[in-house]
Amino acid sequence: MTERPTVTTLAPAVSVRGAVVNYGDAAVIRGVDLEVARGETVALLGPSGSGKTTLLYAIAGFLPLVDGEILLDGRLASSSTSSTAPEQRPLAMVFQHYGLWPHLDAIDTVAYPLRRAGRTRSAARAEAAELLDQLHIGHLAARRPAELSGGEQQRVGLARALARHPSVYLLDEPTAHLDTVLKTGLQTELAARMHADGAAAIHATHDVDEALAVADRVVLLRDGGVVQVDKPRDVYARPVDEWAAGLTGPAAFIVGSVEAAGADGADGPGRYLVRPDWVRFGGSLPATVEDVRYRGTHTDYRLSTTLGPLVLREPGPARFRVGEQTDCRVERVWRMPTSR
Amino acid sequence: MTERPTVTTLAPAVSVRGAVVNYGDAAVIRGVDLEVARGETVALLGPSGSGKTTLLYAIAGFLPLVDGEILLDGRLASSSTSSTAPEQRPLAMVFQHYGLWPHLDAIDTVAYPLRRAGRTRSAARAEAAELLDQLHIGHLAARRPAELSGGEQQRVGLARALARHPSVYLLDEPTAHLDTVLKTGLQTELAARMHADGAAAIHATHDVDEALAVADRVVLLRDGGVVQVDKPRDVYARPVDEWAAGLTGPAAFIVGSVEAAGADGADGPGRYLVRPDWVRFGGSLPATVEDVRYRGTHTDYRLSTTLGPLVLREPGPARFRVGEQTDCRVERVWRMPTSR
Amino acid sequence: MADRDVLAWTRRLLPPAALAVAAGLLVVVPLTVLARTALEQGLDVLLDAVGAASPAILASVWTSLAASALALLIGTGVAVLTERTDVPGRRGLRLAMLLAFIVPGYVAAMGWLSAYGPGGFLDDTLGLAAPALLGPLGVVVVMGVEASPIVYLIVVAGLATRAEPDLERAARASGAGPTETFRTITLPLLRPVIAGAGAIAFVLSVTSFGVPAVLGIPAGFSTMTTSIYRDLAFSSDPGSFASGVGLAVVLAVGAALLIVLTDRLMERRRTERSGAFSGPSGHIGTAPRGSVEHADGGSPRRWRALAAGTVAWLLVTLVVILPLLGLLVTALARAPGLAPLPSNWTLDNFREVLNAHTWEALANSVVLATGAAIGVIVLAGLAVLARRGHGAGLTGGLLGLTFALPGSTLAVAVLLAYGAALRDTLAIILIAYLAKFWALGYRPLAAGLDAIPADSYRAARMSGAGAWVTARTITLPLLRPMIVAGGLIVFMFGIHEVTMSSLLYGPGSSTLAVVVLNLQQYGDNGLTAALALILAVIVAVASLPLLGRTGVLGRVGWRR
Amino acid sequence: TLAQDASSPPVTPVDGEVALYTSVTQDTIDAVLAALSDVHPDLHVEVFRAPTGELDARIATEQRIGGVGADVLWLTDPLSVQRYQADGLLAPLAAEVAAAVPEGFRGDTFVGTRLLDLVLVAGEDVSPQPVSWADLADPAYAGRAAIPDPGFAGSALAALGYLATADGYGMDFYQSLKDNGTVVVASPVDVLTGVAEGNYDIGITLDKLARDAIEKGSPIELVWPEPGAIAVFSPAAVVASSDDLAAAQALQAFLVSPEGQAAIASTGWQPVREDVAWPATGPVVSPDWSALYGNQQRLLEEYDAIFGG
Ligand SMILES: Nc1ncnc2c1ncn2[C@@H]1O[C@H](COP(=O)(O)OP(=O)(O)OP(=O)(O)O)[C@@H](O)[C@H]1O
Ligand SMILES: Nc1ncnc2c1ncn2[C@@H]1O[C@H](COP(=O)(O)OP(=O)(O)OP(=O)(O)O)[C@@H](O)[C@H]1O
Ligand SMILES: [Mg+2]
Ligand SMILES: [Mg+2]
Repeated sequence: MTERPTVTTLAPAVSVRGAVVNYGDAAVIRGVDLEVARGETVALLGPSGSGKTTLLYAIAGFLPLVDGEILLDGRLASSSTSSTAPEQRPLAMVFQHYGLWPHLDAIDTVAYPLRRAGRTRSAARAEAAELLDQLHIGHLAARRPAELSGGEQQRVGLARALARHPSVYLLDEPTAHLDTVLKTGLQTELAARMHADGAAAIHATHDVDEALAVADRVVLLRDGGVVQVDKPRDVYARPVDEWAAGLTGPAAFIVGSVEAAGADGADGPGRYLVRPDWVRFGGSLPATVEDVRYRGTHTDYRLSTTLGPLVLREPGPARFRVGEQTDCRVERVWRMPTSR
Repeated sequence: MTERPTVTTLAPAVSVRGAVVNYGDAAVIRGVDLEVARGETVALLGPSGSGKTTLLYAIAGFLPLVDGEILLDGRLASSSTSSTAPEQRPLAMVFQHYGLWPHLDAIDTVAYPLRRAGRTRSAARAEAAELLDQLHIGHLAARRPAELSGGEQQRVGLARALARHPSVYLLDEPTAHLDTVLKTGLQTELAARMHADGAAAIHATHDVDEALAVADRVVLLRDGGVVQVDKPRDVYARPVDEWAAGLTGPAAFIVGSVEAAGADGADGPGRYLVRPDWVRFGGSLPATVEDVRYRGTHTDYRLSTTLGPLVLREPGPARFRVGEQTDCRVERVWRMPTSR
Repeated sequence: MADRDVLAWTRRLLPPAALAVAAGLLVVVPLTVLARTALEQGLDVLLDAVGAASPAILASVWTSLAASALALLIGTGVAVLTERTDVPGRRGLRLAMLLAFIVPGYVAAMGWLSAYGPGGFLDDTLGLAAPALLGPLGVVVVMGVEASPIVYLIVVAGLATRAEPDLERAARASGAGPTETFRTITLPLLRPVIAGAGAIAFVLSVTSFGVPAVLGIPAGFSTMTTSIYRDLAFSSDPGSFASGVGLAVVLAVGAALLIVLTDRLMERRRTERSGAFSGPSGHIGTAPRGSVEHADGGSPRRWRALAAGTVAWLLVTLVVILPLLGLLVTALARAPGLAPLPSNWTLDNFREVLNAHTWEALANSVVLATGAAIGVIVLAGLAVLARRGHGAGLTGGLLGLTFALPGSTLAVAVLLAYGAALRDTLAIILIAYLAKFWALGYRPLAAGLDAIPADSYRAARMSGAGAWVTARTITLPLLRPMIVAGGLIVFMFGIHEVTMSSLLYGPGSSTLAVVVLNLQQYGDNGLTAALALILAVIVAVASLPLLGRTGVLGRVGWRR
Repeated sequence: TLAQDASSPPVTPVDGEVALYTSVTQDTIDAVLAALSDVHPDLHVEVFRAPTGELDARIATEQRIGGVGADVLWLTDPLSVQRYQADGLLAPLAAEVAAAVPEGFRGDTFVGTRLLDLVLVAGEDVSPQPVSWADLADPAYAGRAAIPDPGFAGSALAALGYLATADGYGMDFYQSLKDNGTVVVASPVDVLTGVAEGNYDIGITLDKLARDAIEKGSPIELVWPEPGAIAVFSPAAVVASSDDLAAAQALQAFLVSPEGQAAIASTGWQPVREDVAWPATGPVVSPDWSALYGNQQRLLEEYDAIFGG
């Protein structure tokens, strides 16, 4: 599904090499390598406190590198001794807490980067108005941040970033306060821009579904270090360790040999990951239903089997009750790599 | 799944009757009725700008009612002429933007409500430390908000609310910046409290999955008015109108008679909702795959059929490609009510 | 239960009641008495007096407007340099601003004269003199420089409370350079603070007597204050006292109206912070302060900083250091008119100044200034908190009234109101100080409120804190930089206040400024200069610990 | 014309508490009080010293709140004291006190204690040196003469009072000063400093100031102008409502006693008594103080009309 324009001859939009960032004496980013090609969206997926915001700030030039370097469009932007001013970097950023200016109303906020780019006041405001409309807040153009709801504020912050037409978007949990409809709309708009301008995006999020949905590649961040870089489906299906498996979705582990279960990916004795959608009802494995959780579009069952506890996910409402006996089969497994 | 202690003889924890709240001259909450029983969690689900925060502020006593009244534990708290001071209401609140105090470190922040309740400084700090530990930020106790990541700040805000042991929790998008693991942990903790103290919660969110997962009942809010109040599964499966259907999950609509498809819920000609998990591959309905979106645990297919376009959701990675011909069946439908 | 109710009620009602009582005693009563005195001769006489004084009023207004504009320029400029940039010598700049503060207006004017005046030491040594110093230009410049430290302190505190690094980062990420970010984001956010500082600078200039007396009169340029003095001092007319008072009241009312007007304007333009306090702390858009010069890249930035630093130092040298040097030369000179050569220098002036009298007066001054600083902060805190309710404009206006009264008139008012019981005591001087300086504490505090998002209060209420507990535990701590700035300003004013104490003191309650004044009349500029310098050294030494890397107020801010 | 000889009979010591409101210079007060303790060891004096303007305001205020707190007033010039006299604030002068000083230096309720002599001062190397008041208008000093502001300093008002009515001067003289580019500064101190620093060639200042500066080496000359220095006497008066009239009168009497006068002279001010040692200076002239009182406003207005105050 990735739609990367062929820009391989060009330098990557972003390349981060061995970046180290400290707060005080504590290293918060510890030697991160990251490359983002033009037109590519990379999701930065990590739990709270893993360093997503810090890494984005370093790329934007707000925080100095203690070691390593950051190149933007092939040119050195940050190293441990030099740094290009943030405004001279080809970036736009959506801040986790929006970073809205209390004294400017929505339209002037969005017009701000346009004015800085030399647009006249009226031209800037006209374009800003369009962007606000696109995010369904055109009618709030004259409001200041204190008069807007959380999601409305976030959209103003988004519109401001879109207004800059940069070559790289740094998006720090840009949809945390948006509903599904708005989220989808935004993703579409961003995809269009990547396509049209060859812009790249780094999209920081703690939400697996979002990461898997938006990204061409996913970077897993843990305690300031990169744990895994992969395509969304591989991040989900082929995690490098248990922590990565847990972060990217519900996970059950079985130890031993699962050849007998006849699952795809079984390969001798070892430790196996089983995702809930890899287990189906019906089959030869007797199972007792331990817990049932209805989650709207799907139901999660916790089963106890001879292989160990498993989780099974199925669309639709619950079909079994707690305590019921039934059978299931494991269709697929992933053998966890042994070292790391 | 709801585990409501039997407290039916007691007054509801919260009852909002015909509440109207204005910003300036504009009514933002327009006659909302809402009842929350002790031990119950109600999700306030609405898109950005629908008035969730405003309604919570009114319940907390921060905004005056123009009309209607609010009762807490059966006692009048707000009416258009009187209002109990916020600190005298049996409430705790998690603020959408945390409302942290920049001059207090995490532990003093969480100890604050305990101190106000008369606890000694050391007792308050001991309990606060425990709460921080519980939210995995015990090691950040001495940090001030500016030194914490977004999710860490949100957890401090949460811990402060938990510290108050109120009879009603007002939670304004309390997990917007938390990863799945933390989210689940929090939900467990809150459920335990509801159970132990008979506390109630109003949980504002724009995230359908979260609403369906946490709530005993879901209130759909739109432009400051209540559109539907129902159990999670009914909100999903039996929406009162198209807007509600769209808000609560992916929706496809077919018009006409679907008896022939043999689906549950078919009942003569009309407008029918089809959820993606109500459609399965295999069956008698020929379908062309128009689009495939892999989303980690599941794949969404957009199909074109003789009944109209449908969406099908299935666990696991994609099995079909765009353009492929296949068959499907509609297992269930919901006939949209004609009037409202 | 009933006891607890009573207790709760008392606690809830005590602060507003205290505020009302204080406002009544410090503002309403003295003003009422004054108004009665002013109308002794009837309204016609008063109106005639106002009519006759109108050219002087006009002169006062325009010089004060110009002076406060200058003060805003200097104060804000230096504040930004010392707090938001890496210019070399920031500590020195901070110290210089404090020094400019401690020298009372009339002494400063003297210093300017002996530095730049014809026959000043620059004239003697380099042949440079600025004859325009005598006249409106000099009055404006020296009054402006005099008021700039106050603006400086308030803006520094404003920068500390308004530290929202993400806002400036967002501007940089939108393509604005540091200067443009400052102009479009930082400055507008400080607008309420700057307006508050401007109001103070304006009123100080309007009520300034020393500077126009020393620099205006020789050029035949008189302002409101000097002409009131003329009317009062040399009139055989028994009504002249009343009309002098009347003029002063008119002046005060005018200034207060101006303040209320700006308040109104500001009220509409409130820029309350919304949402979370966002972004990691640290130097905005650049490296955290103290680390390697980073994010703005190597040399251009360094050059810019160097250039800005040079300009700032040049300015400070011109407006602070040279006048102080002028004072030093005056203090050292054996007699006026001698060439500034070591052979003509003596320490006699210093020796004479440091007598037992001075020490006693210094002790009194310190006690009064400390009392005033603490009292004003308490009162200002009360007023600011009450402001969140109703009558915001009223409070600001009322406090503006007593602030804008010339010191001598306010002293007369306090003496009229409380003299029967309290005359000749330190207490009556303290009352006058509180009445006069209340606004000095109130303005910065009120301006600081803007930087606090409403959710901060709401979160406290939701945690079980009542309104006043919220004030104590949340609002006031968040205003800490403003509190320190306000307290410092009041303290400094208390130390060198002249007019009120010279009218109100009695046996054992003379203040340092009274001693200075007593030396000065017919006396000796040398002695005055020596005393002012000693004062400056004391203040400089005492404030050294405040000058660290984090800045005067940085360390009391809530950002680490 | 002086009645007393220098060795007056010893005074009986008086004890009591006296509040003295004064605007004379601090060192003079200090010297007088030191001498007082030799004569009246138990007469305690509490001093409130303030510049003329503030002192006036304080007295006016205290009159409105039930009485002036002072027992004795000792002021710089004999203007406001006449208003207090008119208000009935002051006790009549005791005969022996009145007798101690020459006629021109006292009133019904107040007595002069010292003289501030207004003189001319000129730069050391200014030539020609001036000789009379009229030389202020000499074109030789065009733009280089300085006078103190009569609206600001009491002594300057005295000069105006004298010159405005003296033969051959009058307001026309002030007009000619103006035409000659004469500079008005705030006070005699400023005149002195300005001349010493070479900003002005000549100016009106106080005798004592000039002498002090010359003694310390200032490059100036003191000129005793013709027809004489303009003398301003500093009046002392007893407040009628005093609790301790005897003590108050004792203090007033001491100020004009030989001991008191000697103390005053020791601080450089000319004593009013002619029997107290004082270096031969020159003749003094005085304005008609009682005529001046009541006319100040008009005089200042006329002055302002010329100098545009
Ligand atoms: N100013 C600071 N001083 C010290 N430590 C800090 C500071 N700011 C952040 N940290 C720490 O650095 C780590 C990374 O923070 P960062 O904000 O990058 O996390 P994040 O991945 O964005 O998390 P979240 O999803 O919660 O926003 C956190 O553990 C945080 O506590
Ligand atoms: N101070 C204000 N003045 C005027 N209108 C306001 C003000 N605050 C909020 N509103 C408007 O009221 C409506 C409801 O706002 P509210 O904050 O309750 O929305 P919400 O449901 O919490 O949205 P979100 O999910 O985006 O936080 C919004 O349309 C918002 O623009
Ligand atoms: Mg973050
Ligand atoms: Mg909200």
